[in-house]
Amino acid sequence: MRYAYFPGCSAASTGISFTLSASYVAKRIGLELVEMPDWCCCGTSAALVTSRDLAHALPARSLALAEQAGLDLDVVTPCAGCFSSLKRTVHYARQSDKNRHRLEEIIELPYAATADVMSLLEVMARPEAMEPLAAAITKSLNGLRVASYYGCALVRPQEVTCFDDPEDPQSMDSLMELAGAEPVRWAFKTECCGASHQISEPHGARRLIARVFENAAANGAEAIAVACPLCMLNLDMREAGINESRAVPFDIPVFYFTELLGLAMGGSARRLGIDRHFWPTGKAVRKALAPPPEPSPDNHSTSELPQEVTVA
Amino acid sequence: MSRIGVFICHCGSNIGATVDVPKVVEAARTLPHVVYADDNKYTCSDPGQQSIRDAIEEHDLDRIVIASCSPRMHELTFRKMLHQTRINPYLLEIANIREQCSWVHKDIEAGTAKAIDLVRMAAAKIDRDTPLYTTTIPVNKRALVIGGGIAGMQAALDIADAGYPVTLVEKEPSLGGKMVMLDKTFPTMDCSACICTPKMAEVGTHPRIEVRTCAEVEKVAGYVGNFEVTIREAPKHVDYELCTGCGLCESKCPTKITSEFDQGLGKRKAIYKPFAQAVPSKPTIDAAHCRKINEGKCGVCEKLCPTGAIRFDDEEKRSTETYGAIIVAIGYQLIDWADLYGEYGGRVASPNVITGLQFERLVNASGPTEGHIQRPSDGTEPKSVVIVKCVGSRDPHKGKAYCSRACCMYGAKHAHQYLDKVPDGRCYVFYMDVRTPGKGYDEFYMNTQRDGAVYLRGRVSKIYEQGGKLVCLGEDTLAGATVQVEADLVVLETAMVPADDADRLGSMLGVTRDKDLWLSEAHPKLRPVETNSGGVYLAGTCQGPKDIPDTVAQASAAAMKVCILFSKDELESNAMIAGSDVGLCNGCGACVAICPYQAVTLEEVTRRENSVMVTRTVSNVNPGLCQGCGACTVACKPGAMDLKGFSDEQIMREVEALCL
Amino acid sequence: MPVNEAPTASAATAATAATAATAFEPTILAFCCHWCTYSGADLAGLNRMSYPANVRVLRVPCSGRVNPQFVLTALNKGCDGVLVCGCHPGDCHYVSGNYFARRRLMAFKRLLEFTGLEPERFQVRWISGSEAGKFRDTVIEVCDQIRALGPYRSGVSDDVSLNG
Amino acid sequence: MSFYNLSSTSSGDLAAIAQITRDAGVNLDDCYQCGKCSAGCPLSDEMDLYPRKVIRMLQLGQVSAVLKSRAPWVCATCMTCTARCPQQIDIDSLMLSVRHAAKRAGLRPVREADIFDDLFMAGVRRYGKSNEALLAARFNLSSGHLFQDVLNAPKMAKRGMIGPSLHKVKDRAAMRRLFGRALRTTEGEKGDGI
Repeated sequence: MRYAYFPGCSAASTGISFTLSASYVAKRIGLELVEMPDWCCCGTSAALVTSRDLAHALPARSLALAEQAGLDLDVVTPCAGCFSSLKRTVHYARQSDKNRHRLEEIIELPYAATADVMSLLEVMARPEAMEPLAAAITKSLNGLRVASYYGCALVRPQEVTCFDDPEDPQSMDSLMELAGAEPVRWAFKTECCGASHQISEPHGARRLIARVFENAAANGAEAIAVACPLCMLNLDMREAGINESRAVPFDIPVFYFTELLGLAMGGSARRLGIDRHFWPTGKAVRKALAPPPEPSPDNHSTSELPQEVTVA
Repeated sequence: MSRIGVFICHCGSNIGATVDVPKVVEAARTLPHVVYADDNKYTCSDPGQQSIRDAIEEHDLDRIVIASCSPRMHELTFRKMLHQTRINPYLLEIANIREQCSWVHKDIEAGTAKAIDLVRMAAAKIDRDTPLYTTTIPVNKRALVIGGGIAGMQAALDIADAGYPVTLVEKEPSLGGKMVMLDKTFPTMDCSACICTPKMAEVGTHPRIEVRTCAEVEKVAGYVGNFEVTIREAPKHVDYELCTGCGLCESKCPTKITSEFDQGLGKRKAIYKPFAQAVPSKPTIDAAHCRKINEGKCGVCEKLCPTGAIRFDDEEKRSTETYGAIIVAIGYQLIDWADLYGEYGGRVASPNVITGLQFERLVNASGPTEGHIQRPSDGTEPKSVVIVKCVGSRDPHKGKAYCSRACCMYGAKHAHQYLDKVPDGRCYVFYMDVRTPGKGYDEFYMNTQRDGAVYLRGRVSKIYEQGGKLVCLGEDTLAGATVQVEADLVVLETAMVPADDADRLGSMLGVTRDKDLWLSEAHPKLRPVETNSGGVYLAGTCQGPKDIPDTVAQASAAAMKVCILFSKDELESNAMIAGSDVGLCNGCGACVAICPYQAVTLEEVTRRENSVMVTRTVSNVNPGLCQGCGACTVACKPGAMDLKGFSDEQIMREVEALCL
Repeated sequence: MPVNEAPTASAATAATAATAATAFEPTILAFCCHWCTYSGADLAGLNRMSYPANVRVLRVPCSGRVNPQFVLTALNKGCDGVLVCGCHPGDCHYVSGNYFARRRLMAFKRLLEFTGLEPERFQVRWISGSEAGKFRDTVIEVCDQIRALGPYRSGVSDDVSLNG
Repeated sequence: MSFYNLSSTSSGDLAAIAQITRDAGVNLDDCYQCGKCSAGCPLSDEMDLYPRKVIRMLQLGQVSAVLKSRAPWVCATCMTCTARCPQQIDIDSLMLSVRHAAKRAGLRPVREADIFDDLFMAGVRRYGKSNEALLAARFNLSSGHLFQDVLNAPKMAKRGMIGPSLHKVKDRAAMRRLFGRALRTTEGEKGDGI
């Protein structure tokens, strides 16, 4: 498993814990990530609202530089926003030669659009990664009830992302299950966190975060797992602020899914960057790492109508 | 040497005004083999026809060309006229000098030149015409009806009452179809079972109707009047000759299974009748769940049966019989919404999100809750219900582009029934448009609003469970506001889609399917129950979504068509059909592959060739099935296949005549 | 072009050709299926629509009945253009005849064009029984196209036969 | 309440609408106004025109009201509307095109959103990478929301999330050239698809 790696602008700053935990997990499962040469910002939604050409050109420059350097690998990026921008660019470039030439002209580089783009989540949920993951996971997370939060950019639009169900995706859930956590069935897996509107439009956007916590809490989540630094920042950093106006505060720590995988592999909270979170994680981490066995009561039966057999 | 007569019609001034008819007559007289040409004011009139008959006698004509209006207008008229002469009715060609000449060209010179060309083409073609004869096909006066829902039952009853025997094939263990699952029917609110079960009983006891349940049509061969149909009957594991239907077996069977009839909301046994009034009123064993059959244990039913009717070793039966006509009445199924609508919960949706058909079982007095409306999750009475229309309908993205036609009324009925049973309850109906054309339909809808149902114009975007409630997010586009309803129960009025069997059965019977796999009628306006396959008719929702009154009307119409067919002892076949020249045919089978009617088959013939007896495989055209399209003639490489009345030589002659 | 320059040879030829083209009236053969296009053509008459008299309709039961040989013969023997018209794909009275026609005639058309035939000279169109206007428009359009091309001098060899 | 004299729709209005829909790759006639987009939109509460109504107004030729609308600027491009639209209208793309058209017309109904995105892109143009702390600080200065999130800043610094150094690409001149060329072309001559 060898991929070109697009870290994204937050990798060394707000997304530092993602970087730490992802590299820990990657090393343990033999996932080799080669950082792309002189990559630039993907432009995210800010470029899109400025100009479609710009939104395609920025990722194209990074992808083309990798091609130029002979980095003949598919690209993986941890950030959902970067994934969305890069993937959209590849999709656009592959739609027609006209599109591709247009990009080449703007970035002044040849761009063949040969490499595919994947999110770190998608790569880790592939069978070839699931196998070493299963082998590397030495501790069970003790049935910690984890609500997997995918956000928008990983799953929409499906024609472009080509990844998981846009309403009820499962890949992160299956990783959590592999780590011994209990995936929570909930309804806000792919609802928007508000993205940069938390800065530019804070009044309306805060409600979006509250909705996510509310549904996670209503479904008994003890933790939320995310796969995007911006989702993380919006949920983790702003949970305290949301609670200020609530009679019953939320108490749900937010983790990168790689942090939880790392914990299940025996990584320390410090090494994984969990100590850098805003909302306290102690309770959840303690539950996850408590010595087994402590069978949790199965109060979460599937409601599929059973073909039961009863003996008279 | 043929002796051709040419008759040019003035059609009053219709042709005469822009075509110089005498000049055309002059030109016609110079054509090869034309021994007589004349004009006529109105050729189709009695005197006109008489003058043609006279000319035939007088000039010993053996074939005629009439230059007049379109053959689509009077070809049959003139063929009938030839019936009264010694000329074969197919030795007639019509040059269309009205619709396609005088009416569309203002210039007399150009119009006349064109008329002469058309006459020349017709004369060249008719020189190579041969007499054609229709054959007769015997009609087997037994009808097969596929599907035992209300459409199939109505059609079977009508045909049987007209005096013809009918076999009714139903794949479920009982007749009744979807209608018998319903509680009440709009707009009159008469109990569905009360009007449907008497029909079932009537069908079950009718001396001329043979009912086969747990049965499917496996193979169809033959053609109108003579279909060879193979029917497969799944094993029932109960000998119906001995069974008295006492029900002891069912009451003592220890295995409980989710009931299909109750749409997953109730239970049934492994030996069961789907519902109390089932016809036939005898149980079948569900082999997939029977413990005796699967594990060799139990056998309680066998021990208890007072007549010894249980047969664990029962096997499936096949029989092939001949029918003269087939009515397809296989109905519909509901779209699998859970697979399509993740935003409504999809596969992991709350059990309190149900379909309209499930609601019918909930509200039905003989249903799993004895007619008490209860939430499937906890059995409590819902105080707030949301009804969502157009789930899967009018949704080309996730479902079907079409409107399912019955759901507006169906949804209104559900709202009415809920408010009737739970007077303090609240009911919200999300709709896109309310479509209520039908007698008493709009009045019913307005009354539902007066009952207190709140109609919200908009599609629901998301349904999710939170705090024991189902949160529905929608927009009421009339208020221009997004709305949220916290409901206890959500009823999805899901789209009707064709039955699973529609595609297979359609291709077996040569009935085309539209893009959504509904079976296609022969003409959307004028032949609504016929199909492109002679002798095969459609009844009910297999042709497209419709409600019960329309279904019953269409079933009776289809039955009438069968009765018309059966009123004759023999059918006249099309004379202008394909035929293969055994001497030229190399048996390649290209014609077999291209024929849309399965009219061409390969068979072995033994015949003398160069004074040796040779056995070869050659193609053979069934005159009962061939519709005369001519596709096979073009596919035929050795040039053995030809179409009577439009033969290669005839068309070539026409082409050459034009190019002179 | 400078006014005092004498007309060039090519311009003179073009002028002659233009004169010839206006005088030239093409012969066009239209194979029309009985169920759709032929009734569409009848309807055009019923509505007293007007179109050039150059077209001669040859009625066939179905566009699937049209053998490429017929087209070759027509072009060889002096037609300037051939039109094949049938029901819209999916609407064939004989279920699938027009699909066969489409597949077969499109391949045939490419072959003809490969041999040098102008694409306008052989066209396949779908016209339903209710599309009288479309029939008229098609005839006008095809007629104009072929009139502009000039008479057809048979370039298709008699040896070309798809039927043996 | 509103009054629209539909007869006064100018050909200029229709041309503007045609350009917007062409840029967006949508056909307004597909919309039957079911409102599923608005109902699922997480930010519809903040919009003066719901996504559905944006389409409706464009259907009615009321382009100037649409260009002044906050809706496209409030849109977070989460694409829920597009994913659920029964008619497969790319509403998300339409919102973008309306926003582009408004910007071309010199309108910015939501000042903060415009400032934020412009500052973001200015940073990327200059450094090739986005520096979040710098961006947040500049946003507060430009927008006048001086104290927004300031309490979080020391916490972020403590967690190693923000630092004194800026990260940047090596070839900063190339970035400036890229921006120049990308913004030179108008939306009207874009490539296939979106």
